[in-house]
Formats: sequence, C-alpha cells, structure tokens
Amino acid sequence: MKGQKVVVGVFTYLDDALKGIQVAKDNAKDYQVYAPTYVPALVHAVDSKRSVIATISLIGGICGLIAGFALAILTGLDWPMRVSAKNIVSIPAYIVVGYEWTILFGALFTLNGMLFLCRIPNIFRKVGYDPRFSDDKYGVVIGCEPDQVDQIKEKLAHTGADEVMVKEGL
Amino acid sequence: MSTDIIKDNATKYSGEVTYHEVNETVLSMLEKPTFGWYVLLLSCIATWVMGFGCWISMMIYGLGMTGLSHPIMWGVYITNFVFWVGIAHSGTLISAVLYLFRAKFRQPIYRLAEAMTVFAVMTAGLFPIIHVGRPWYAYWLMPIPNERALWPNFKSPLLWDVFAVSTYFTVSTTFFIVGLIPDIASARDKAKTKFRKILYSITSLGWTGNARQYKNYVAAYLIFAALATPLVVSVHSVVSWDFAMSIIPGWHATIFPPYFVAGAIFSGVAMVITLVIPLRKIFKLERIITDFHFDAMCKLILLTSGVVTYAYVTEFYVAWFSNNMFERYQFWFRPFGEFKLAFWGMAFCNCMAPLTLWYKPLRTNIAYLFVMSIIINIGMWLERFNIIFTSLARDFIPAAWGGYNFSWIDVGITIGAFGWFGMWMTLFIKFFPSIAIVEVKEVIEAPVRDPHSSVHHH
Amino acid sequence: MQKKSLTILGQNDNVASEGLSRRSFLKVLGAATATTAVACADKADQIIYPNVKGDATQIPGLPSWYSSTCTQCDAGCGVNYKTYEGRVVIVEGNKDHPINKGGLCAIGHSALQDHYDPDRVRQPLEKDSNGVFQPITWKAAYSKIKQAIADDSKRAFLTRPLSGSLEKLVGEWSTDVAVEHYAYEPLDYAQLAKATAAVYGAEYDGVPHYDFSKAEVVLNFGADFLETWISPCEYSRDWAKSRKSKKPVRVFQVEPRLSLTGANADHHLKCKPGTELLIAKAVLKELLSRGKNNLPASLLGELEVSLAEITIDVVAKLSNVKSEKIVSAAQRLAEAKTSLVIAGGASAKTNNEYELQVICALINRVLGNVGQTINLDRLRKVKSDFQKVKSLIAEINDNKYSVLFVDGSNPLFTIPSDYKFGLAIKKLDLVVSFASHLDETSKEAHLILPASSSIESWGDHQPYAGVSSLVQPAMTPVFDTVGLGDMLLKLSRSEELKKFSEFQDYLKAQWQTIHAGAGVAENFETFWKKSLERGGYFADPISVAQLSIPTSVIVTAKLDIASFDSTKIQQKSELVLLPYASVKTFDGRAANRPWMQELPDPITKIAWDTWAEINTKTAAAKKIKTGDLVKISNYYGELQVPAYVTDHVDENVIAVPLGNGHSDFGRYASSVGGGNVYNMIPSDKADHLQLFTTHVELKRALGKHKVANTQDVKDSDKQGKREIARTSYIETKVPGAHDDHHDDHHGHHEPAQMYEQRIHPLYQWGMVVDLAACTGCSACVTACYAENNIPTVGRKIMTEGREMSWLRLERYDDGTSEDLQISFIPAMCQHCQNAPCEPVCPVYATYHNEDGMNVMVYNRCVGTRYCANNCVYKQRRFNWYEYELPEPMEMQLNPEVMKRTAGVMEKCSFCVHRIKDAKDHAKDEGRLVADGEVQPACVKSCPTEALVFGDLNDPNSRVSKLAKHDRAYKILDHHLNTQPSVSYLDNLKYKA
Amino acid sequence: MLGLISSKFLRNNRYYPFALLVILLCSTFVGNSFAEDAAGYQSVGKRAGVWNDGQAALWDLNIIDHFHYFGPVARARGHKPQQPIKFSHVTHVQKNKMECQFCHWTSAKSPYAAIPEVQNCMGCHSLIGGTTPEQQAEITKIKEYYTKGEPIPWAKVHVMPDYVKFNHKRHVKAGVGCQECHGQIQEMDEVERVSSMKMGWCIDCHRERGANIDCTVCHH
Repeated sequence: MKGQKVVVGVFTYLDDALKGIQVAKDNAKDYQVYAPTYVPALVHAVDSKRSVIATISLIGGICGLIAGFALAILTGLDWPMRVSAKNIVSIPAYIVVGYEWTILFGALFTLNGMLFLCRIPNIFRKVGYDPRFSDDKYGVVIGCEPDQVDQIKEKLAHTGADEVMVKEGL
Repeated sequence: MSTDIIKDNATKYSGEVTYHEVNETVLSMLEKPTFGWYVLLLSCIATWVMGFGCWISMMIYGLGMTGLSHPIMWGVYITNFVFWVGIAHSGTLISAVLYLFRAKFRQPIYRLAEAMTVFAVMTAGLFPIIHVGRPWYAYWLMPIPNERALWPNFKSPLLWDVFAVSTYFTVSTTFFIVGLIPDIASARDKAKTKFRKILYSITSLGWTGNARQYKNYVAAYLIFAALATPLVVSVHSVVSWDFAMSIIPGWHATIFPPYFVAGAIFSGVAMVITLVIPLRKIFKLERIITDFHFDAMCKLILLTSGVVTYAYVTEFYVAWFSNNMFERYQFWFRPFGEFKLAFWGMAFCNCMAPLTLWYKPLRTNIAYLFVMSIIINIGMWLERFNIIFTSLARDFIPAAWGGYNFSWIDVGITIGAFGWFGMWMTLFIKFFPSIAIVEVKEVIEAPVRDPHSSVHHH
Repeated sequence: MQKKSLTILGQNDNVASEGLSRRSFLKVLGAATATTAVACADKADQIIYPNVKGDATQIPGLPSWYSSTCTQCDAGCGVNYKTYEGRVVIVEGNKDHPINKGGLCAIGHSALQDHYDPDRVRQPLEKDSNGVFQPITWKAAYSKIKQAIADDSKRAFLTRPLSGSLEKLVGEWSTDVAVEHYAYEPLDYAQLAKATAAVYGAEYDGVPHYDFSKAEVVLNFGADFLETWISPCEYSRDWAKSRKSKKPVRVFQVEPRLSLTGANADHHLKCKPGTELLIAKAVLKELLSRGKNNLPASLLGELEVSLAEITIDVVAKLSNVKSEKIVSAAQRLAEAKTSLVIAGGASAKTNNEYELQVICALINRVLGNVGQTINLDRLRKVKSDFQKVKSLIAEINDNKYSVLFVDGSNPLFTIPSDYKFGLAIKKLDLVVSFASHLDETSKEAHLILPASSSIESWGDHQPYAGVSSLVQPAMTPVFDTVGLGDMLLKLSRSEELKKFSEFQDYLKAQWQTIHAGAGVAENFETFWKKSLERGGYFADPISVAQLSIPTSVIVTAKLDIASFDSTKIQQKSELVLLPYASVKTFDGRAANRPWMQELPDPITKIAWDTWAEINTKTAAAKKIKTGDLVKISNYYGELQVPAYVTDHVDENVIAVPLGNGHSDFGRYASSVGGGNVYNMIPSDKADHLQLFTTHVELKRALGKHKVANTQDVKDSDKQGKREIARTSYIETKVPGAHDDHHDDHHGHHEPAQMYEQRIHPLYQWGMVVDLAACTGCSACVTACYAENNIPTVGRKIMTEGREMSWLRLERYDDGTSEDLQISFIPAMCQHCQNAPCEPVCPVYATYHNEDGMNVMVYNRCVGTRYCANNCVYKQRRFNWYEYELPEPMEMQLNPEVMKRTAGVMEKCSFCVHRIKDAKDHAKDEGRLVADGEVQPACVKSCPTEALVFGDLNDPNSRVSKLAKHDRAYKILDHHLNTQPSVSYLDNLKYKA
Repeated sequence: MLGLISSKFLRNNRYYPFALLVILLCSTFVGNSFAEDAAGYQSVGKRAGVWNDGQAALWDLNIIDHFHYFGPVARARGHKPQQPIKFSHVTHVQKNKMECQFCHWTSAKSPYAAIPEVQNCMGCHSLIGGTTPEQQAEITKIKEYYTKGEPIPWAKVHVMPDYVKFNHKRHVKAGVGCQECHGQIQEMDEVERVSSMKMGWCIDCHRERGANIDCTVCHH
C-alpha cells in the first residue's frame, strides 16, 4: 500500500463502513477495505467493475477442449490399434475426454486466475489487517503520508468507527 | 453473487444469529480434541488398516481371495466404487448446483457435504486400484508418455471413468479448498496454539478478506460452481456408462445415466444427513443447522427416491416390452433368483421406506431421519449390488452362469473403506471449519447502525 | 512375466538312432529348476548350457517330432510327440496312422501328465523290515530278483494285456525263468470275442473290426463306442464321417443310463437294468418274422424254439421301453442296406452278456452285415483272461505261489476285494512290481523296479492284422527308470535272450519278420527308419474271411433278465449299481492326472469327484438332492459320494464312474475320495469281471459335498430359445431350412453395420465346428490345456468357478427323459469381428489384429476384467491365483506360450503361436500359408474332425466353404451382431 | 469394553501412537489370517509378480535405462557378467576373421542363436592350443569340459523377459546385422550388453524398417 503510514478504521456497522470508504476515496492515494463476509454493497462501493475471471475460465475451457480431443486423436494415431470394428479415430467416444478436459482446464485456469487476481498466496503482507476483520468487524485501511495521519484519523472517527488506529505502512 | 434475495429472509434460514456467534460456534469446533474424538479417529484408522491388511493379503495370494469368480468379474469393489462416487455426488449437488439455484438451505451444510465429496471420491478412487489384477500397473490407464510408445484406449468407458473421476476429484477438491480459504483465515485469526497458527497461516494463503479479493473470489466461486454442476451430471453418467456401454442384459440400458445421477444424489443426501445429525448434536449447532434444513433435504430425498423408483419400474417395463429373452430372463432373475434378497432389500430401502417422509413430522424427527438415512445408504449399496452382480451372474450363455462366493476379504475391504472415509472426516472436523463461516455470514443480515439506510436495497 | 521353465538349450539327442544311452538329463534339469525356482530373486541372471556334442538335425529352439503309439488303452492310436530341447511338450494324433488318422482322445493327450507325474517312482525301491520303501540301486534290485528266480518256486507274472514284441518277450522270458504269465484288465471284451467265435466261426476268436461309416442303422446295446469302447477314436471318426454325410447313420442306443454315446444317438431307449438281452431277442424275432432269415435252417429252427416266448409286448413291459420303439428299431434295421448291431459297455457287463453278444452277432448275420460293416480280417485278440487270474488268486491263497511279478496295471485296485486278491498278495514271499507309481498294488510289493513310461521306451503294438505300430522313446527317462523290456532282458537266463543287450535290439529282431512279411523292396534299415517316421508299418490284410456255419449256438430259452446279487441287502432294494468307465479316468489308470481330474465329465459336467447318478424319482423318494452325500452300500462295501440327480438313468440304477477312490497312486488320485467302486462288486463263477451285477442300498449320508461342477447353476443346462447349440431334424426338414421365425437369421444374413467392416489384407483366420460330428468327448479341452500351459486349479478353486479352461464344452439338455435333446458344443473364443471385449479394454491389452483375430496381450493386461464382463460368450478366464506345478510337471510347459501370472486375463488365442510358426515357414519358402497348414491344438486333437480351421479370406479353403454351408450359423450373432470368426454347423438328428 | 476405553491407559495421550501401532499390527494380522485360507490350496503359490513387476513398472520411463538402481541389473546396459572361460570375440572375429554363423550356426535357422556346442569349440581347439599362457589355460578348460562331457555354464548376457519371444532367424534373414543389437561385438573381449533391448527400442527399429508391429509378433 502506498504511503508510509496507514490509518485503520474498525467498524461494527455496514453503513458506517460505507462512510469510511467514502473518506478513503476522498483523501487517500490508496486504501483497502476488509469485511468478515462478502457484502455486495461494500464491494460495489470499492470497485464496481466486473471481474475478468470469466474470460480466463473461458480460455481455459477452450484449451481443455482442444487438448482433450488432441490427446485422444493423436495418441490413437500414434500406434493405430483396431478395437472391434471401430474407427481408429472414433470421435463420439472422444467426446467424453474432450468434455472432461474442458472442465478440468477451465477449473485450473479459474483457480490460477483467481489466485492471481486476489494476489494470494500472500502470507506475510497484511498491512493494517486486524484479526477482528475476519470475525464481525469491517475495516477500512487508508494509506497516507505521516503528515496526513491526523486528518484522516479524525475523519474516520467521525464516520462512527469503533476504533481508529495508526500503523506503519510499507 | 446477489445475496439480496437471500437476505430478505435471512433470519428464517439461519436463525437469529450474529456474525460473531457464527464465528464463535464454528471455530469452537476446532478446539482441543476430546477423548471421544481420539477414540473415533483411532477406530477409523484401525478399521481401514484392517481393510488394508485384507488388501495386502489379496496382493500376496491373488485376487482369488475375493468372492469374485467367473462370470462375476466385477463385484464388491466396483459396487463400492459406484457407491462412494454416488455419495460424493450429493456433496457437489449441495455445494454447487444448489448454489446456482440460490437454494437457501445449502449454506450451513454445504461445507460438510463438500468435504464428504472430496473424501468419498478419495475412497472411491481406491477401489478401481484395489479391484484390478495388477494394481502396480494401474498407471497405464493414464496417458503418460513412456518408452514403449503405448497409449491408453480412449474408446474404453473405463478410460472415460479415469478422466471423469480424476477431473471430478480435481475440480471438487479445488472448489472445496477455495471455499475453505476465507474460513481458514477466520480460524487463523482465532488460533490459540502455535501449530494451528502456522497451519492456518499457510493454508489460508494470506487471505485477508479485502474488497478486491471478495470481488474476484465470488466471481471465481460462481464459475467453479458452474463447472462443478455439469460434473455432477457427467461423472455419474460416465460411471453408469461403464455398465450402459457394455452389452450385458441388465447393464445395456439407455436409462442408466439419469438413473445413476438421481441415485447418487439420493444416497448422497442420505449420507449428509447421517453425518450432520451427530455433528449437530455434538457441536451444538442447532441454531445454525435447523429443522428447516432437514426438511429441505428430506424433500430432495423424496424427489430422488421417486426418480429411482421410476427407473426401476422402467427397467422392468423395458425388459418386458423389448421381448428380448435375455433381458426378460435377467429381470425375472432379479426378484426371483439367487440374489432376490438384495433385490427386495433394495426395493424396501429405496422405494418403500422413504415414502414415510411424506408425513411431515417425520421429516423433522431427527432420530427417525438418522435411521432412515442409514436405510437409504444400505438400499443404495444393494442397488449397485443388484446391477453389478445379478446382471453378470446371468447373461447370454447359460453354461457360463455362476454365482458369488462370500469372502471375508470383500467384507474387510468394504468396511475398511468406511474407516478410511471416517478418518478423513474425523480429522477434517477438528482441523478445518466444517461449517462455511463466511457463507453463513452472507445470509445473515449485515449489522447497520441506521435501519433505514439504503444499503440493503442497493 | 513367467517362466518358460527351461531356458536351457539343447540336451537333444537323436533318439531314433542313438538309443537311450544318454547323458545326465537330470543334472541339467536340476540346474534349470534352480534358475526358475528363485522366483522372487532377479531372474535375469541365467546360465546357458550348450550341448556338449552337436547334432545338425537337432536345432535348439526348434521342435523335433517323433512318431509313436499311444499306449493308454489297447486301441493303438498313432501319436506324434513334439519335443523341445529334449523334453516332450505335446502329444498329438498321427494323421498317417490308420486307426486314429490324426485325432486323439483326452486320455491319450493326458499321457504326458502320466509321464511327468511328480508321484512316479523315481528309482528302484525296496521295502525294509519296517515296511518303508528305501531306494536301492538297479544292480542290487536285479540281483535280488535273480536270486528269487534261481530256485524252482512257483512264480507268476501278472500284467495288463500286452501286444507285439513285448508280449512275445514276456512269453519267452516267462518260459525262460519259469514264470506263469497272466494278463488281465477289468474292462475286457472276452464275451464279445467268445460270441464272435461261436457265431462266425471258431477261428474268429476276437473282436471284429466295426465300420460305423458304412452302416445306415446302428443298434447299440450300451456300447460306449464314442468314449472308451475298444477303439473310440477310430469309431468316432467313422461315425462322424457318416454323420457329416448326406445320409447319416441312425443310432438306436439301448441302455439303462445315458452315456455320452447315448446322448449322441438319435434314439435313446432307456431300459430297465439287465433287459437288453430281451430287447435284442425281440428285435431278432421281429427281423426273422420280416423275412430276414439269412441263417442255416438248423439254426433257424433252434432259434424259433428259443424265441418262442418272446413277444414285443412282454418285452416292452419288462424292459420299460415302448414297444413301438423296439419295432421301429427292428424295422429300420430291416430296411437298411447295411447296419450294425453291437453290445458292450458297462451296462452289458451282466451275467448274461455272452447271450446278448450271441444274439447281436446273430442279428448281424441275419442282416448280412459281416463283410459289410463287420470285418473279421481285422480281428483284435482278447488277451485278458479273468478266469485264469481267478485261479491264480485261488492258488496263491492256497500258498502254491511264492513270487509274483506285477506290472503297472494295478490289479489290486481293479480286482474287486471280494476276489481276495488283497489277501493273496500278502501271502507271497516276494512281490516285484514294475509299476511306475506307488499304487495300491505296488504298495504291497517288496521290490519296485519302476518301468519307464511309453514316452521313454521302445515297443510296438499290433492291434489287429495289418497294423504294426511302433513305440519309440521321445526323450530320456525323466527319472531313474528302465523300460520293462530292458529289465526283462537283464533278468533273463537263456542265451537266446541274453544276446540282446537292449530291448531295442529285440524289437528290431521282431521287425525283421514284419519286414520279411511286408514284401517291400527296400532293405531293413530303410524300412525301419521309414516305419519309425511313419509310426509303424501299415498294410491292408489280403485274406477274405469265410464265415463258417455254426451248428448250434447256446441261446437260453427262458425270458432272460440278468440277475443281480443281493447278498444281505437289508430292505428289499431294487436299486442296481452301475459302475461305468468314464472318459476322465477310464478304469482308474488316468486318475492321477490333474488334466483328467479337472476335465468336466461331458454328461454331468462334474470334475474332481466321483458321483452317483440317481434318478429323479428315486432321489425324491429318499429326499436326496444334487450335491447331497449319499451312502451306497451292499454286503461287500460302501461308497460315500455326492449325488447327481438326473432323469437320464433308470429308476433302479445308480450309476457311479469307475476309476476314482484310490487310496494310493498319487496326490491327485488320492485327493478324490468316495471309495473304490470295484470293491462293491461280488465275486462269482463267471469267466469275466461282471461290473453290472449287484443290488445296493441307498441312503442319504450326513452333510453336503460341494461338487466341482461347471454347470451346476439352476437352469444353466437349458438353452431354451437361445440357439447356442442348434439341431436340425433330418426327417422333418431338409437340413438347413430351419423352422419358425429364425429363418431370417440363418446363413448369410448380413445385418446393417454402424462401422465399416474391417478388411483383412492377407489372412482372416476362422473356424467351423460341425456339431453333427462333435461327440462331446472333450479331447479338445485337454489338448488345449496341454498346448497353452493352462493351469489346473484343483477341486476347491474349481467349486468357486475359477477353472481356467480356454475351451468350454457346453452341455445343454433341453428335452425330457423321453424326448432327449442333449447338445454338446465346444465353445472357445469366437474371435468376433465386432468384439465387445476389445473397445472396453483401457490399455489395448486386447485388440483386433490384421489377421482378424482377437488378440490378448497378457503382459499389457492390468486386470480390470471389463473384457470378461463384456464377452457375451464368457470365454475369458482370469488368473485369480498363480498356480505352481510340482516338479517335474513344469517340463511339460510349452515354450511357445508364456505362462500367465496372477491378475491377468487370458483366453483362446486360436493358437496364435502355431499360426506364427506357419507364417514363418511360409515366409522362408516365399509363399502364403496353405490351407490346413495351421491347426490349433483343439482342431488337431478332434478325433472326428468336427473342428476345421483356416483362412476365411481364401474362398477355396475348407473353412470358408464350410462357413457358407446351409447348416452354418454363428452363436448369438443375429441378436448381438458380434460377427464371430467361429461358425457352427447345426447338429443333425433323426426325429424320433 | 467400556472399562477398557475409560481406563487410564487410554486416557493418557502419550500412548496413542503406541496404541496405533499395536492396532495396525493386529489388523494386518487379521487380514493375513484370511489369507491362510488360500495358502491351503494345493497348487496356489504366493505371487511372484508383485516385486518383479513392481520394479519393472519404473522401466517405462526412458531415463531409468541409464541408471542401474532400479530393476534387475542384468537387464541394464553395460551388463557384463563373468564368464567361465575368457572367450574373446576380438581374437576370433577380428583377428582370425571367423564368421558369426560359424559358431552361432542356428541363428539363421532357429529362434535361438545357440551358444556353440563344446564339440564345436573342440573342432578347432583340438589343433589350436593358444599362443600365450593365458590362452592356453583357457583352452585347457574347454578340453576339460569336453573330456568330462559337461556343458560349459556360460553366463547369459542378453536376458529377455519371458513374455517376449524373439526370433533370431527372422532378423538374420531380414538382413539385420548382429551388431545392430549386440553392438560391436567383434571388438569385445568380454561380451557386454550394449542395447537397452526394451520394447521402445525394438519398436523404433521395427517402425523404421516397416516391420510388423503387431503385438503377437513378440507376445503370445
């Protein structure tokens, strides 16, 4: 997070937290909002763009479909062995393989996309994080320079935050 | 996800609980194990080690140690395989399909159901390996580049099975772990011992629950659910094709895929009930898992029981209508032949007994439900027994007909599988949150200072 | 994956020319087993032992063939031994031999297991004072015998009937050392010979040669000529030749129990025990009344008197055979241009067998069959003389004898205990056994000098005039044994015999006479070598038999029903014990061969057991079900065997196969209990061993016995409308045109195909099985075991349904006891073009190859067993266990076929190694494989040539012609479109 | 039962690993005791396949070919067993220009390219006694074997698994030189295994030359 210091606001109530977000948006270069669960209003307030994850999944799915059929067809042709009177390349039978790999690749791409977009794994860099955020508190963390600290601190306190703390930034 | 609609009736589905209460209740399940837990864990381990011992002796002396014989080449192991894959299915149904359908009752039970899926697939996956004659070559079923330049046969339903089950395992494990990440973060923040602190720090991958994470997480979650949903249909369809693609009367039936999927959900929901009831009792989750959830699951059971019964009747009808002597003999043989007990047991457990659930008070009678869920599980095991054993016992050439020899090895391995499954379940409930904290919180109305603010109607 | 057993190269020697003076085979064998025994260790460290001396005709890795003669029974079939690196691997019929012309029965194939029997006596043994056998040297053994024959005590030599040079040697030796020679076998044909002499002339004291191929109608009183009777391979072949022709022979079979021969007959007349003579007389009377009176007038008068009381109705009532059936048999006989009437088998061995044989001979004379279907020039001499043996026993019991020599015929087992041979043998000062096994008789011996098996020794066999068949050794003795002839020469005293150092020399000396008699231009050495290659010297007898006119034949005047002993039978029991010779163990000699024990009996499908066939009604009255243990007892003994309830025996008959119930003889024989059936038989005054002669009591014993029956599942012997084994009825329909709606599926019906059918560029191997010629004898099953290293699994595993046979002889019984519809069908892998097993294999372990065969690659198999499930013919066998062979049985393993390990699927390969071999030869000569060049083991073994193998791509091959035959069909093909490569031809039967 | 569970022993957590071990052993024993049923069968033996095949499984990977740590060493390249007689192909083939088929005379006639008979050796060595003392010593050994009438126990260099049927005749007739499989054998004083002789190796050549690659060509 940009800035040497961070101001952390701990909120119990959702409407207070939304106000805190407004403060952050108005005053800071960078801010982070934590929540104990997915709250659409909160997330929307921070970022209203759609996630690109669906595109990644689609690409994965298409790759999987191609890879699945390619695997079945190419290995079949590598050493052609007749079974029953079936054709060497028997597309109906390969649909299952293509289908399964579509899903498999789609899922793996989605997983990787999600990890990338969520910036995890990221075990040690949790600036301004407070354990209460995973319990029942909302948190608005605002990054700022040391000279801005008092101003932001005050503004946050006015939004109804239970507690406002100042911590070292990066 | 749009939880707006959910939240309208949130209290109805999750009781009058707060974020904190959910957090506390669920995380309290992870506290220091009790003596009872150790007993449970040890007995589970002992059971599967016993099964493992049986398998070892089978490896040493040959597959003749089992009760299988010509012509019943597939038997208990494949029965168990299908049974466990079936169990797995309802987990995915509850976690993924119901997620897409916005079914509100899924939230508190889905984690357990998903855990059940993963562990049931892990159990199911053992059985093909136990079953094959030379398990050390089982890897030949994978398309691994090798010096012989030999590849597997992608026309074989068994290879489809390999692909379907391995994909299923990968996707449902991913889905399961992804769902766990925020909850592990909660656990991390409340962890009391150093070991758990480190464990959860690593397994939560540094999840903080910030807005950006939630945005992408929820989008990805929806896609996982969307990917897992066709798997619910496809995996058991592929498993059913192991039978339906073959030529044996009693197996060669177009009805199999839907019939298997319905059966899988049927048995899976029953298994969820079997697991949830004691858990709810032990960890006092009554405020989170309420009668409403049981009632909903019972309705699902009623539906799938109906589908399964319909499938049974259809099989008989088709056998009669086809005027095919082999089919007809097979379906005469099932109710009146050597394995008639299995057939009538199946008919009782799967078709008749669940009918009692039409009576509403029974749907919320926990003790009754527990017994019923076990009956259904037995019934579904017998269903697979019926399909596999009886069909193979009587097919085209009378001179080759045969029966099944009872063997303790079969019993040992079958029971051992429950131990294996139970061991993972037991470990899981003590190490990871077995109720989805974040998702249960989702259906709780977010606390607001000003009740008239517009946040909820956004 | 598994051992070839012997990876050693070349301890070959030219057996034919060098004789038996060979180097230590055992030593090399020991080394071989050492490398294979350490299965868990690294098998890759191996030693190669080269030959010390070379021989350009013996190439390591290539098989050598030796012609010889089968000595398992007296029929005298020619065999070929296939040897690899000096060990015999396969026995096959010799196609140049006039008797069997290529086929060989199951027992003949199993000779190998007698030869490699782990329970054989491995060196000379002497019983010490504690009654324990101790090994001694040959020298010591000889000197002990020489001592014993030095004085003038009375000595006897009891053997099975011998033939050729050995018979002559035994005769000469007996005179030389003052020993009386006795020959005995339990299932002899003495009464037949006696009757032949009585009716056709005294010079014809023997068994005439029957030609079933020329007869239009055969009336058969119980003779199991397709199983064990006299010369089954020869008779089956002749019978099948006729069955395959435009006008098949019609067989009437009269017997109280359905035998395999009876199951193949067109009309089965199930009679009351002992009433065959009545029926024969009724037929004779009917024939005489129809003007068939081709007899001297004096005899006719005599007959008229003796047949006066016979009326069809009375006979029908007494015998429980419908009168119209008897009349119809007589009518068919009268109408036929050529016919044959025979009697024999176990059910004829009553106290009126002689009379029955006489009547049969008379009917044949009346019908003019002599010279047509009965050839008196090719007479088989009957050498077994039970009368003499009985007197021998009596004399031994009177302490008149002090020394007894006995060969491997095991008389103590086959002579019923009531004759007191067991007591007699204990009274002797010295009993010397030349047996190769520690059987019941040799256990009683003081000295055992193990004789070599016929695969290891020289000999010859003259079944009848014109056939001189040679026995030559195909390998060095497996154990420290010596041929019987060599032993006798060593023990001889006279200079006459002493001049021969080896039996081979003696044999050659005898063959000088044959050479002289043959009148061929070539010198003796050439003649000898040619004979060795061919398997013997074969010529047609020139003389034409002249029938003499018998002045009188003893034909008892009364209504003669055989009587049965009922000494001390408590309740009045009508039940009669029928001990019969089975194709599995014959008279007991094949009991210690796992192949034969594991072979399911064709009629009951039981393996590894003795059983009692009991009529359904009789069983119901005693509340006996199949599988229950029953106690069958009379004054003389008792049997405790599982019951097999069937409609196909008379209500008063309990049929038990002979041959099992050994107390000694070897591990396999003694593992089958139940009791020795011979010991149930009372002694009597008759001059032959009467088997069918005693009443018994039947009781349900405690407990059940899990019988290894391959078709014991309920309804598994009913094919219903499945059309697995089909039968066309000759009189109702023209062969080929089938009744009702199945016409569409017949013949060349080609269903629509989803996939383009594969074209096979070079060969497309296929097989045709003519069910009209298949008798169900199961020779193919045993041949397959031998060729493909199929393990025998033993009784316990077999009861679990895990037998490994690649070729299943299915038996279906769709009729009633009145209207028999028994079908046999040899079912092997059908090598389907649309094989259901192939696409389901996940690793291509089974696939379709260029030659149109369904190939199984064992070492690629993971063992999912899906293919076996999906095989509609259920022809795939899974290796549930790994089966070990006791030393030296692994020497029999065919090196061309790998031995499969546990966890692997296997099945019939159409003997792909033989195909590969034929292609290899063809390639060397730059041509294609010719028709008939490849014959899988089953095809080669078939005595009736019911199985034909070849290239379906070649329109002129036998197999493709037969596949287009009117009667051809493919099993289940019209239901499942599997397109098998194996076609079957409908069985043909006359409608009753 | 309940008493046992609630006993102090089980309440003490320290003993759990020990208890686990005991249960594990007992369970394996129970499992194995079922196995004795099968052991009682007359002809059933323990499966030899598990260990050997298990080792072989790794051989599917090409890289294993270059290490000797897995599987039977004698099946790896460079296997050079000690022979009873120091026979040198260099002396015979390179120096004295002998044809391969002079000694291995069955190679064009039979599936086996047999080791020559002792008599065959003696054909020359009854006259040739060797030049150096070492050679003389070795040749004396041959003579000893011959006079005793014993075969020479040669150690097998190229050991194939039993499920492979290799036919020398077909290869020789097709013009495949000895060296293509056996390496530059004329330069070997001691014979060593040069080729991996694994299936992929065979198949490569068969494909290159358009030879048959049907499974039954080698496996039946």
